[in-house]
Parts: sequence; structure tokens; C-alpha cells
Amino acid sequence: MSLPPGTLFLLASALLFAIGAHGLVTCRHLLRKVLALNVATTGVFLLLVTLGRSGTAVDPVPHAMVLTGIVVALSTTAVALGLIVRLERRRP
Amino acid sequence: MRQFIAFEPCIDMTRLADNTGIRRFIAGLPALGARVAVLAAIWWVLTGGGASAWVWGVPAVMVAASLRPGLGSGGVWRLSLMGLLRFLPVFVWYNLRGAMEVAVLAMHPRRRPDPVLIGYPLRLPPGPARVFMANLINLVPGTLSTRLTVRGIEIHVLTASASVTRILTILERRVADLFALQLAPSAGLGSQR
Amino acid sequence: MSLPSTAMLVVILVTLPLAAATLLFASGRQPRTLTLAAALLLTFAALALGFNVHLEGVSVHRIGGWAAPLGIHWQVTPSGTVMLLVTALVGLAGAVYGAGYFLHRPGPEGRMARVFMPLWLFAWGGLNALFVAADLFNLYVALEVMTLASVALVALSARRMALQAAMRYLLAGLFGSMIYLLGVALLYGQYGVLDFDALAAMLDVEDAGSRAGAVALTVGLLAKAAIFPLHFWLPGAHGRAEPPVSALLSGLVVAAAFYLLLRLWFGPLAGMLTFGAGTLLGVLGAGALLWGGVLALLQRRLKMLVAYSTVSQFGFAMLVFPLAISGNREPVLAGGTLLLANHALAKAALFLAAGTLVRASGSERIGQLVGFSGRARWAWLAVILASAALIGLPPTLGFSAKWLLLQTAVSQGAWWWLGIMLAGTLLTFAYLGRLLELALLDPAPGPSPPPVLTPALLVPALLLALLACASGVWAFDFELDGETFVRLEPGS
Amino acid sequence: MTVFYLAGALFLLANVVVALARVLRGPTAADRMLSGELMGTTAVAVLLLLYGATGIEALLDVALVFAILAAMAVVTFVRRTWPEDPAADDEGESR
Amino acid sequence: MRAPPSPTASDPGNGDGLMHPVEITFDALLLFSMVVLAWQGVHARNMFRAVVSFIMFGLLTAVAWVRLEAPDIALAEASLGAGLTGALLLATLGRLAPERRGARRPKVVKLSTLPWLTMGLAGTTVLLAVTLTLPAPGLGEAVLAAMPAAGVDSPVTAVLLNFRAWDTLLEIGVMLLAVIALWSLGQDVLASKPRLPAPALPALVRLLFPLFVLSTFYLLWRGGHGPGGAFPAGALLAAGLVLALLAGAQVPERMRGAPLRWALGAGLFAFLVVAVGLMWAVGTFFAYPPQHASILIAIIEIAAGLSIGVMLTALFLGGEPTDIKGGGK
Amino acid sequence: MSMLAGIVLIVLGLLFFLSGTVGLLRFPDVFTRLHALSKADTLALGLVCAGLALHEDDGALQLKLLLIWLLVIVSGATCASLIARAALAHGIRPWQR
Amino acid sequence: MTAAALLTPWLVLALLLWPRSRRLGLALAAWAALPALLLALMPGAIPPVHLGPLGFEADALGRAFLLFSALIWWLAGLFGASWMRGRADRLPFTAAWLTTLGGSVGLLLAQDLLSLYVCFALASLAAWGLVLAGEDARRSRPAARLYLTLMAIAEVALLTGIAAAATVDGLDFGSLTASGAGGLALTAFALGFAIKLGVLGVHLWLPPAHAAAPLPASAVLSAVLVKAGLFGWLRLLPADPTGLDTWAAAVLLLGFAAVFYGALMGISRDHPKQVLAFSTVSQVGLLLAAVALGSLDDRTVALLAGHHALAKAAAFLGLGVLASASVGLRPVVLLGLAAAALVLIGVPFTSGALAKAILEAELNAGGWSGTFKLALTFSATATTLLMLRFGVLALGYGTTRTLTAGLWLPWTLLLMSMLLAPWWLPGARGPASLSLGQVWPVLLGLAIGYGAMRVTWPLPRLDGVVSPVLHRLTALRLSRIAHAERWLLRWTNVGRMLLLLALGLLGLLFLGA
Repeated sequence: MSLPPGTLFLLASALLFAIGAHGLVTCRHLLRKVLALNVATTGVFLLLVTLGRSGTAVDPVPHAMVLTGIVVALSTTAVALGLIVRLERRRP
Repeated sequence: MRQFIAFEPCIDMTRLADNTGIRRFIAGLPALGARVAVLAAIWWVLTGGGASAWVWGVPAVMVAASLRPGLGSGGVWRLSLMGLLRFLPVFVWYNLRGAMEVAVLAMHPRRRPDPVLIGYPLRLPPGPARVFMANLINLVPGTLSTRLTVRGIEIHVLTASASVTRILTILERRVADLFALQLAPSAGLGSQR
Repeated sequence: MSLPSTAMLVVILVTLPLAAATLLFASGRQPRTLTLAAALLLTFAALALGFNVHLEGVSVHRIGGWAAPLGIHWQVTPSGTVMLLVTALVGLAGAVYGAGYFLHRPGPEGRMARVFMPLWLFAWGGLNALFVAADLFNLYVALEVMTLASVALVALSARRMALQAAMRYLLAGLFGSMIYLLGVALLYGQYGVLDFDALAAMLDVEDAGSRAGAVALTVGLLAKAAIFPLHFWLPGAHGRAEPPVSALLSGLVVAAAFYLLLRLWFGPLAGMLTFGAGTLLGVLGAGALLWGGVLALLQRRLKMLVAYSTVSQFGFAMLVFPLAISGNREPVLAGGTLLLANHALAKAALFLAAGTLVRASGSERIGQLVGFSGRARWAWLAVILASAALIGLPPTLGFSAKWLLLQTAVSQGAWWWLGIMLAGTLLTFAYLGRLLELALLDPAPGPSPPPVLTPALLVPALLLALLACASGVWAFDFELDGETFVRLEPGS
Repeated sequence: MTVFYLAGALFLLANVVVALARVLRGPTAADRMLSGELMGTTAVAVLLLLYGATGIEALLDVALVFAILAAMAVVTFVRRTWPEDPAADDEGESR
Repeated sequence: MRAPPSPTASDPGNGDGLMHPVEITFDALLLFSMVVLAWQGVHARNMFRAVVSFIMFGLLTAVAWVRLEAPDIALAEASLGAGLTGALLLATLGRLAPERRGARRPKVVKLSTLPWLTMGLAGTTVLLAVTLTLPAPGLGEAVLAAMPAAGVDSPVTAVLLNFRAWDTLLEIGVMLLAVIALWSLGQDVLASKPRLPAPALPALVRLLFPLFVLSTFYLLWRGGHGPGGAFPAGALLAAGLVLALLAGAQVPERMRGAPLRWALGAGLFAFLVVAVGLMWAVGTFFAYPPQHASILIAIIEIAAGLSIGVMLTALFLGGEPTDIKGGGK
Repeated sequence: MSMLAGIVLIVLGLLFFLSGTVGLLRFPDVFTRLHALSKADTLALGLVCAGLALHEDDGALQLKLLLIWLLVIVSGATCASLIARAALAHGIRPWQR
Repeated sequence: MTAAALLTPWLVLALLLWPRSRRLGLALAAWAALPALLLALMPGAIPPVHLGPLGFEADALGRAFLLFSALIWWLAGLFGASWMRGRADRLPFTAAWLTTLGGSVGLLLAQDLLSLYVCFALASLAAWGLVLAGEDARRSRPAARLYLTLMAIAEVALLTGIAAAATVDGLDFGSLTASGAGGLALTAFALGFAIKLGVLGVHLWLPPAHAAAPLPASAVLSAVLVKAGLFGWLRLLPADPTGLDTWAAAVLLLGFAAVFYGALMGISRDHPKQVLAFSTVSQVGLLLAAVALGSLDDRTVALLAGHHALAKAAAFLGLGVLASASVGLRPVVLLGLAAAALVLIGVPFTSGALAKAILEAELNAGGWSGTFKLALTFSATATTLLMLRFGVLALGYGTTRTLTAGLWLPWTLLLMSMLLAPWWLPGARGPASLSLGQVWPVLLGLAIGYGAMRVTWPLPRLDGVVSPVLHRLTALRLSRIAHAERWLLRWTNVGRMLLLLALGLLGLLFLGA
């Protein structure tokens, strides 16, 4: 077994990104879109950390970026969910 | 039996201002002390001690001991040490046995569960002990509490057999010991449903 | 009396909006004096910054005193300063307008009045942070602040259509940010730096991963800037939002995403832009120009027309790419920045005036707008002036901007782009002419007790439009001297 | 020893993957929720085993956070998604 | 007697050390199930199934962070992903009209180029990324070199609250902004009022709540020298508060209005005060004097942590708390 | 010695986890599946914790493992009740042979 | 003085903005052209004026055009003040009037490309408002739209030309002519000015706009603004047209084609304003021919332009006076109209005859073939026919108003200046001597006209066929576009686009390297 380091994670992150991006544009239900977006974002985060690992010392900057990204993603998700609920209430 | 831990009451922030609040606060001081002690112990477990940890720990424990989630009082937890000693082995044994039973039932190629709902009239007085008991039932062999009513408890039994009632009776007694309570007179066996 | 230092001004520009927004939110009331004081202070700070930059040129500030790749830098570039200045002007105008617009509205609009200003300030702060940022990830966060505030502002109008548009906008914005972040990840994985200067120094323009990263950054920003085939979220969001909100979104938020494109491609990624890629971006611009123009021509609602005109105008801005690849970049970039500034002022004025007209008419349909009468005439005047600026009639800022681009196209012999620009200008003529024609020919009577149009609803739009028209003289003069004031790459 | 821990974690992971079938099959929402709960408990165990393998103490904290939040999803589910009000009880396909 | 960390086996991606087959299998299985769950989370026929799948996906993501030696992220993912995101999604699902959350009509499978193209592009991108040729030093060394002056021992905390504190400030801003945005939509919608729960739930919350508070402080304390810090701490606090709300608690009446809003704004405000105060005192934005760095960072961390807790709870509430008279207590 | 005991405990725990999963898949209805989870899995986690604690020599860490287990037990037991109760309230009748 | 001429219209315009000063502004609007007139009449050199980057100076060519332009602006303004009295849209009309006036004066004084362009744009676009103010909305609206469309094209063409010229030569007129602008600039200027001038082929806007606009507006449109196109042509096209030589014949041909085409179309109309409009198309053909000859000096061209401007303005305004005159006065007014018609036809002792004589002389001097001379001769026949048609229609023009001094006084002044034009217009040399060659084509025309009045007019109206078809086609396309937009707004397609875009961009980044 001589996979280059992190290959599996890179592959998975690409798949997650693809699934999320595809889901975002194809799904009609808004909740699904939000979930898809989160999946894709997770893919990007994985990519960021995996790519940031190839140096010699552990690089904390990608970790910090992902932490920030996670919080941002959660905040935006909350807003999206709030909007979905509001839209639901104003359904004609 | 010596009182061991008393969790309630603690500071009710919303009532701190009025007189009764202060009086209650003073009355609750020992309980608060017990709470602080337990939380401090947990803090030690979490941090592994050390001076810097206690710089944070003291305020943390104070805050944790004094904040309440605003769900009203659940009653006083007065636990007895002897009761605990008597309770623990029973619990560990039943838990192990319950898990074994489920495991066997799940893994055995032919045996299937034969579930039934029964009612079990609790003899424990209402309060934390009842809730404790209801949760405990989920961990012991073959039983799952579904509803806690005024009269008793509704239990889902995995495999109907007489041993269930026996186990429950023993368990109830041990819980009573743990909480230093007296059981009400027996109300007979649970009825099949 | 000397001006505060550039660093101090930047700190004021980026933190004051956030602080004021937090204060406003926390206090829960709508102290208009505080709001307007903050807006005025920000405007003065931007003006002072513009003056400083004029004197001193590009300056770089280390946040926290940390050196190049570790810490975050602010870079005050001349083009960024132009954007900061325009943001301040539009921001101030919008704040005044908003204070008047949301006043005295019963029902849920009371909530609007309370929430509008904090959100507005957040958006303002995000924009300011974006225009001084020189760090890939910091830009991401600033973009998110801007996007989220914009979405919330769109949703402020609680009608279902607006909520739907807000949702679509949110998803599109987040999608764009995510793709942008993907690009950041790829570039960081390659070079381990986020700072623009460090990246520019290390960039290997032949490298595949870097190219992929650059593409991701670009595509994400294209979606955020609603460039032609990806403009799906814009008309709804801008057309359905409340007028001051539309002004901010159309004038500044979209422009910020586009500005970022310029900043990246003519900053750290400068060496990577090939002829083909630039041409593709130009083709997108051409598509946007024509498509948006034709659709604007087809709209029946005033604000939708203005919204599609935004799609079209950014197509014009996209032509910067093909023009800048072959030949002298500086005038083209100057033209691009001026175009953004012109669009910000004129479009904001147009939206603000449109809001006033819609209120005066009680209808959004173009055919049912009140005519050039009463106080509405001031709004019409703003519309006319802003239209002139958008079309690019002399002596507006729009003319100066298009002039620079046209001249470049001519000197390069780029007849194709020249033709596109001319066609786009014609389309702009057409849809704005149609608007003026319909409104001036068939003035509807308007609601019988005419709504009170306070000066707050009239003056900001008029001043912005006047500014867009008048500043052209200055900008043109400035440009004719051959001195360009737009530099996207500091220190180079 | 490390390999033992890792193998244990792998075993647990495989276990969970098998249990995913319950999420897919349902039939009630509660069944799916159960699967989620199983996943939570197993994740705690996996983290503990990974801690055994690597010795990074922070993993214990992660496990602790998982443990303290174990009830979160179920409580929300019971209180919000699947309210006890029978009138609102109309869960499409999940019955 | 703890097993000594073995460099070959504990280090899936690091440089020349080959990974153990068990590790590779573990990673493969982990990532495979993540991908499956992600697909389910997006495309499951039943909406509830999708949400549960997504929650489980979040759990596994936390494990994946552990595998990537990012315990900080794992902590945040655990506390946010397992706690609040799930709660938010489930609560939202509960607010959707039944026919909207139920089954999706079986879709006619159409041959579309879109998924394949998406996958292809993503794959290409990753292949490009894999073929990275330049040595990517990253900022690890730079961070290490700057650590003595950072005021904290944990590199991640140092990056978050010192080297790149401006990002973090803006990010707290995003969170506050999200709260304002949600509140601007109207009053709390997510707080439906089902009947009082079984006594077991309040009992559980009463028992757990002090632990939540304690763990919050623990994570704050940990943040100074290890994985932890304001985000996971705040998330944990928020989870505790949300749990209390779910168990039937109400936002205290005297907390409503201004006090709550000030609590929400406190984190951003503390950040701004420190940052601008340093500008005033030292002359540089966000430049901590080394001798005061740790105390200043601690202040920010506490304020941010508590504020994040309140903000996340507010995000869960989804709107400004309604007047208590309207409540069903 | 404690090394070996720990390994045994952990292996036992893993087996209990397996049985819980099998139960979750094989049992006929929600209630029976709840039995499988609430009993087998909590015990399994307890065994794993105990096994790890045996491999550990720091008292605080051992207690931390215990704390984790206790937390899972408390949550698991309560959640089992909550789900069962909700299922009943939802009108799901227990499966009977 | 230059500054006063330039700025007065704008100052008056500013007065209109406020209700308090509005009455004053409306009253002064007619007089806003007076400073320009004074400037044109002032002797000696006048220093240039700079407004920001824009430079203005009253040089010889500018003054030549300014003289008759300002006069007409002033008189038509006076007329308009009475004509529009009581109309609801008087205010926007006056605003448009003043803006057009400002631009019109400015463009005659402009000393660099930029100023010229700015003023052209202002004048042409503001005149849109003049067309819009027409009495019959059903006619004026499409006319105004058509006008704006073509003017927009002209503006864009001019902008292109200016940009192209400025890139090569800078913005000054001097440097421009010295080195000769490139082909692009030349083409663009030609197109732009041709549209403004209403040259055959791009004249589409002219007849409907002239016919639809209110009479005073028609007068300035036809008399001044069309001439501005000619002015631009004179200003910018190289004085020594080496490049023009080859296609001078073509332009000449185009000019004469316009003469007869205009006449032909004009006589098929049934409204006097329309006939006058086509007469403009026809006369523009002559002007074009004069420019194409290339050897005329600026003052002579200005003379030709001034002649037509005065006559056409007098005709338009006369129509208005006629419509207001009481039955008793109608013969007098008709007499005045007849005078204007005769001037246009070019009967001896009028400026028309002078113009014909000049053209003829130039044709001879340039050695052009007899065909063109013949055409020039027959142009008088064509004009006669047109004027006959105009006279017939004018006879039936209804009386709707009361005649006021504000209407007849300016007209009378205009008539007098028209009749005296051979003496006072710059470059005038007194009336040409009487020649038979100028009389017989007119008589021929009268004869044909007399004969034709016995039969109906069989000529088809081309524009009635073309525009509905165009409209259909565009409507079809537009609905397609709306449909396509809906396709673009769908998320799935957004995904596709995004993907294609990313792939394309990536590919091009690799390819271009």
C-alpha cells in the first residue's frame, strides 16, 4: 500500500464537494439545498486541512481557517433555515 | 443513614432580591456546599488539577453551582452512602445481565423477542427517585420504561416472564435505599396488558 | 490641523460600522442622531483617506504588528480608496434615505426601521474591510459579512417574493463563497501563504494546481458578482428588495465582488491571465451587456428594469479583462475602477429615486408612475441625471470611464470589443429612454392624497446623481494628464 | 497495541456502517433516530480507541463533548420534529 | 502504561512514514461512509432520513478531523455538528408543513451530464492538487517562531486570537449579524409550545446543565494551551441552553430585551474595544504588548465564548423571544 | 496483567457493540430496538472505558473515562424513555408475536 | 460674451426648477437665445472661454452658423411661448427647449472634439423632449422613439469617431485635420453626422419627427438642428478631402437622389407638416451635394444652410399663424407662406435662386457631367411640386386658435429676414441675376402639378409597410429571449453554466500559456 499521503482524504473531499455542488443545483427542496451546501463546504474544509498538512511542522493556520469557516457556515445555515421557515409560513 | 449529597436547592437567581429568597438561600447553603464539592471534583477530573486550572476552576465551579436552567425544582436529592454501596453491585450485575440477554436474543439465529407492555405500580414517592427509577429500568434486563404516570410506570418488556417483576421489586428497594426513602406498602403485582 | 494618519483612518473605516451596528442593535432603539453621526464620520474618514492616499500613495498596514505571511495586511490602494469613497457616499445617502423611508410605517415596518440601520452598517463594514484587505482568507470572511448583511437586508421586505429572492441570493452567495474558499484551499495548499504580496512573489503561473485555484476563485466571484450566465439571483434580489437596500446591493455589493476579481487578476494572479481566458471573460461581459440590456428593455416594473440594467453594466466592466491583457493596463484598469464608481453612484441614485417614485405612484409598473410634477420631479431629475451617467454621456463619470476603455479598444484595433461597447451603450440608451418616455408621456395621476415626499427621500438620490455627473469632469481632466491613479498591485 | 486499538476502531466503524441500513429502512422516524443515537455512542467509543492509539488527550475532550451532547439530537427530535401532539402527527411516508 | 504514540501508525499523511494497512482501511471506510451519508443527506427520499443522515455525517466528520490531527476542529465540529446543527435542522423540519417534509415523489431517473461533469471537475481539481510539486512549507514554522510572543501556548488559539485576530473579529461579526438577520425576520418561530415533557427530560437537563457550564469553562481554559477555546466552549454552552429550552425552560423575563441584546453583542464589543484600545495605547491595531497578551486574550476569549453561547442559542430560537404572555407556560 | 484484562474488556465491549447493532437490525419494532441500544451499547461503552482505564495510569484520566461513560448512560437511559414515550404517543403499537 | 451666450439657456433652465422662479423662467425662455445672436453680430475677435476641459470660441465658421441659428432660435422661441401657452406640458417642453438651445449654441462654438460631442449629445437628446411634446400623442410617441433610436446610434458613432480620432491625434481640431483621422474615425463621423443631417438612407427619423413635433419645435429641428449635422461635417471632415475625392460622385448622387426622393414622398402626404418635412429631406440632398463638391468655402456652405433654415422656419411658423388667423387675415398669411415657398423653390431674386446659382457655378467649375446639372435644374421642378402640394394642403388647414402678436410678430420678422437674406447672410453677394434657367423648371412644375391635381395620387407609402414587419420580428425575438431567461434562472442550468465556465476558463488558462 503506497498511496501518497492524504490521497484518500483528497478524494473524499472532492466527492463531497461534487455531491454538495450537484445537490445544490439539482434539488428543489430548499432544506436539501442547505444540506447540500453544508456537505460541499465540509468537502472544502477537508481539502484545506489535508492540503495544509503536507509541510513538516503541523500548520495551525488551516485549522484556524476551518474553525472560522465552520462558525460562518453554521451562522449562515441558521439564517437559511430561518428563511425557509418564514417562507413556509407565507406559502400561498 | 447519614446524608451524603444534597443537590437542591441552590441559588435561584430570579428570587435573589426578595427576603424569602435570601432566607431560602441561607437554608440552602449546605446543599450548595455539597454541589460545589461535587462540581469541584468533576473540575479536577476534567483538568487534572494544577494551579492554573484552579484559577479558572474556582469561578467556574461557582458559576456552575449557582446557575440553574430555569426548569423549576426537581426535588431534593438526598443520597445515602450505604444505599449507594448496596445499590451499585445490583446495578452493575443487572446491567450486565440485561446486555447479555439482549445480545443473546439478537445473535441467536432462532430466538425472537416476545414483547409485552405491563404496568408497574411504583411504591417510591414522587420526586427524583421515581425519575431515577424510570431511567434505571432502561438499563436492566428486558425492560424499557415508556410512560411515567401518577400511579405507576408503564414498561415494555422484551420477553415476558415472571422474573421481570422480581427484578423490578429488588431494584425499587435498592433505589429507595439509595435515596434514603421508605417504600409505600405493596400494591400488588403489575397487571398484564 | 493635520489629518489623522492613514492607519487610524482605516481602523475607523473598518471598525466604526461594526461598533455602531452593535451599539444600535444592543440599545434596541433607533437613535437617528447616532446613526447619522456614524455615517457622517465614516464619510469624513473616507474623504480624509482619499486625501491622504492622494498625497502619499499606496500604504500597507500590518494588523497586530505581525510580519508578512503570518499576519494579515491591509493595503490601501488608490483604486480601493476610490471604492471606499464611493461606498461612504452611497452609504451616507442610503442611511439618510433609509431613515426617511422607513419612518412612520406602521406594522412590521416598525421592525424594518429598527433593524435596517444595524444591517446597513454591517454591510458597510464588510465592504470597507473588503476594500482594504490583502489576504485571501480575510477576504472570504469580509465577503461573508457583506453577503449575509445583504441577504438580511433583502429579506427585510417581508413579502414572499422578497423572501424567496433572499433565499436564492443567500444560496447563491454561499455557493460563490464556497467555491472561492475552494480556490483559497488550493492556493494555500500550494504556497502556504494567504497574503497577496507573498502570493504574488511565489506564484508559479505554469502550475496546474494554482491554475485550478485561480479558476475556483474566479468562478466563485463571478457568481457573487452576477456576471452574465450566473446572474440568476440578481434581478429578484435587487428588484424585490426595499429601495435603499437595492441601492446598496446594486451599487456596492456586486461591485465589491467584481472589484475583487480585478484585484486578484491584476494583483497576485497577474502573470496567469492568458489571452484566451481574458477573451472568455470578455465574452461573458459581452453576453451580459447585451442580454441584460435586452431584458431590461423587456421589463414592466421599474425596479426590475434597474436591476437588469445592473446585469448589463457589469458586462461593460468585464470588458476590462480582454482589453487589459493586450496592451497598456493602467488606463484600462483606471477605466474599470471609474466604471465601478460611476455605476455605484448612478445606480444607487437610480434605485433611490425609483423608490421615491414608486412610493409617490403607489405602483411599480412603469406605465403607472407619476409624471414630472410636484415633488416627484426631483426624483425624475435624479433619474435623468443618473441615466445620463449610466449611458456615459459627457461630462459624467460614466463618460470618462467608457472613454478610457474606448480609447484602449481603438488603439489596440479591437474592433470587436469596440462594437460590443457601442451596442451596449445603445441598449442602455434604449431601456433608459423607454423608461423616461413611458413615464414622461403618460404620467399617471398617482394616489389621490399624494404621499408626503420628504427631503430625505429626494435629496440623497439627487446628490448622488449630481455627483456621478459632476465628478466626470474631474476624473476626465485627471486622466487626460496621463496620470493614472489606479494601482491594484502595491509596491510593484 | 496501536494496531489493536485501530483495529477496534475499524471494527466499530464497520459496525456503524452496517447499522446505517436502519437509517435507510426506517420505517418510522424513531427508528432512524435510533440509528443516529447508536452512531453517537459508537463515535464516543471510536474516539476513545483512537485516543488509545495516539495518546492525544484532546480526543478525550472530543469524546466528552460527544457524550455530553448525546441526548441533544434525540431531545430535539422528540420535542420539535416529532411533537407529541397527535394532531400534528402526519409524517408522510414514515409511518 | 498508556500506549506510546507510534509515529508510523498514528500519522496517516505525514511524509515518508508509510501508513499501516489498518489505518488505510479505517480511513477508507470512514470516508466511504461519509460520502454515502452525504449522498443520503442530500438525496434521501424522505426528508427526515436526509436530516438524520446529515447529522450522522457530522459525527463522522469529527472523527475525520481527528484522523487529520486536527483536534481543535474535531472539538468544534463535535460541539457544533453533533449539538446545534442537528438541533437546528430537526427543529426546522418540525416547523415545515407535513407534506413538505415527507416523501419526495419518486423521480424519473434522467440521464444528466451534470453529476458526471461535476464529479469530473472536482476530481480533476483534486488530481491537480495531488500533483502539487512545490514544497509547501505552510505557516507552521512561522507560527512556531512567533509563539513565544503570542501570549498563549496553543498554536491554533494563537492564530485565532492573535496572528489572525482580525478574521476572528469579523467572524464573530458574522455570527452577530446572523442573529440580527434572523431576528429581523420576526419573533421566534422555532419555539413551538408542545406539552410539558415527561419528567425525565427536565431531570436530565437539571443534572447536565451544571456540567455544560463546567465544560464550557473547561474548554475555555483548555484553549490557552491545547485544543479548545471560545468556539467549542460557546457551542457547548449554547447546547446546554438549548437543551434547557427544549426541556421547557423560557428565556427569563428580565433577560429579554436589552440585557439579552447586550449579551449578544458583548463578544464583538469586547473584541472591538481591545483592538481599538490597542490602537490607541500601542499605536497598532490589535498589537498586544507581549507582557499583557495572555490576559487580554483571556478576556477576549471569555467574552467571546459566553457571547457565542448566547448567540448560538439565539440562532436556535430563530427570532427575538416573544413576550412571555404569549407563551404557553 | 492489567494490559491483558484491558484488552479482554475492550474486545468484550466490541462484541456488545456488535450485538447492539445486530439487535437494531433484526428486532421487529422500535421498542425492541430500543432495548438493544439502551442496554447493549451502554454496557459496551462501559467495557471499552474500563479497558482503556486499565491501560491508563493517570487517575484523573481514568475518572474522566468514567465520567464519559456516566454521561452516556444518563443520556442513553433518558433518551430511550423519551423515544419510547413519543412512539407510544404517536400511536405506534408494540410488535407482538 | 461667449460665456453669456453659452450659459444663458442653462441659467434660465435653472430658474424653471423652483416654483417661485418658474414664471420668470418661462417668460425668459424665448429670450435665452438673444446673447448668442448678439455674439454672432459682434464685430472683432472674441476671446475663448474654457469650462473645465471644454473650450469654446466664436470663430468665423461658428459665427456664420450662429447668426441664422440664433435668430431662428429667438424668433421661434417667441412664437413658441405663445404657441404653447396653456399647455399642460409647457414646463417640460420649455426645459427641453432650453437644453436643446444650450447644446445647439455650444456645438457651434466648440473648439475641441470633446466639447463638440458633449454639446451635440445635449442638443440631440434634449430635442427628443421637443418631439415628444407633439399635439397628437399617437403620432409623436413613435416618432420620438424613432428619433431617439437614431440619435443614439449617431451619438455612439460620434463617440467612436471621437475616441478613434483622439487616440491618433488628440482632441484639438487643428491637430485632427493636419494628420487626417483614420478610416474608422472618418466612417464614424460620416455616419453620425449623416444621421443628424437626415441624409437619404438614415433620414428615417426626420419626416415623422418634424411632422409630429409642435410647430416651433419643428421649425428649430428642421432649420437649426439638421444644419448642425452639416456644421459638424464641416468642422471635422478634412478640409482638403483627398480621401473624399473618390466617393464625391457617390455623395453627389446620393444628394440628388434625396432631392427627388423627398419630393416624391412629400407629395404623397396629406398633412402640410409632413410635406414640409420631406421637403427638408429633399433640401438636405442639395446641401449634401454642395458639400460633396468640396470646393465651397465654409461661408458659402453656411449661406446655403442659412437660406434653407430661414425659409423652412418661416414655412413652419407660417403654418402656425395660418392656423390661428381669422378668415379675413388668411389671404395675407397665405401670401407670406407663398413667399417662403418661392424662396425654397428658388425663384429669382431670392436666396433660393442665389443658392442654385452657386451650386451651378461649382458644378461647372468642378467639371461635373451634364446629368448633375440637369438634376439641379429639375430639382426646382420637384420643389415646386412639393410646394404646390403644401399650398393645397395649407388651404385646408383649420383655424383653431386666435392670432396673437406673440405669433404673428416673430413670423413677420422671420419672413423679412428671409426675404432680405441675400443681402445680410454671411457670404451673401446679393441676388443672382435673372436667368431663364431658373424659371422654366418652376413653370414645368406648375404645369405638372395642375395636371396631377385632376387625378388622385397613386403613390404608395413605403413606411407603412416596413415598420409593422419590423415590429413583428422584434416582438418574436423578444418573447424568445424572455423564455431563455427563464431557462437561465433555473438552478440546474446555473450549475451547468458554472461548470462549463470553470472548465472553459481552466482550459483557456492552459491553452494560452
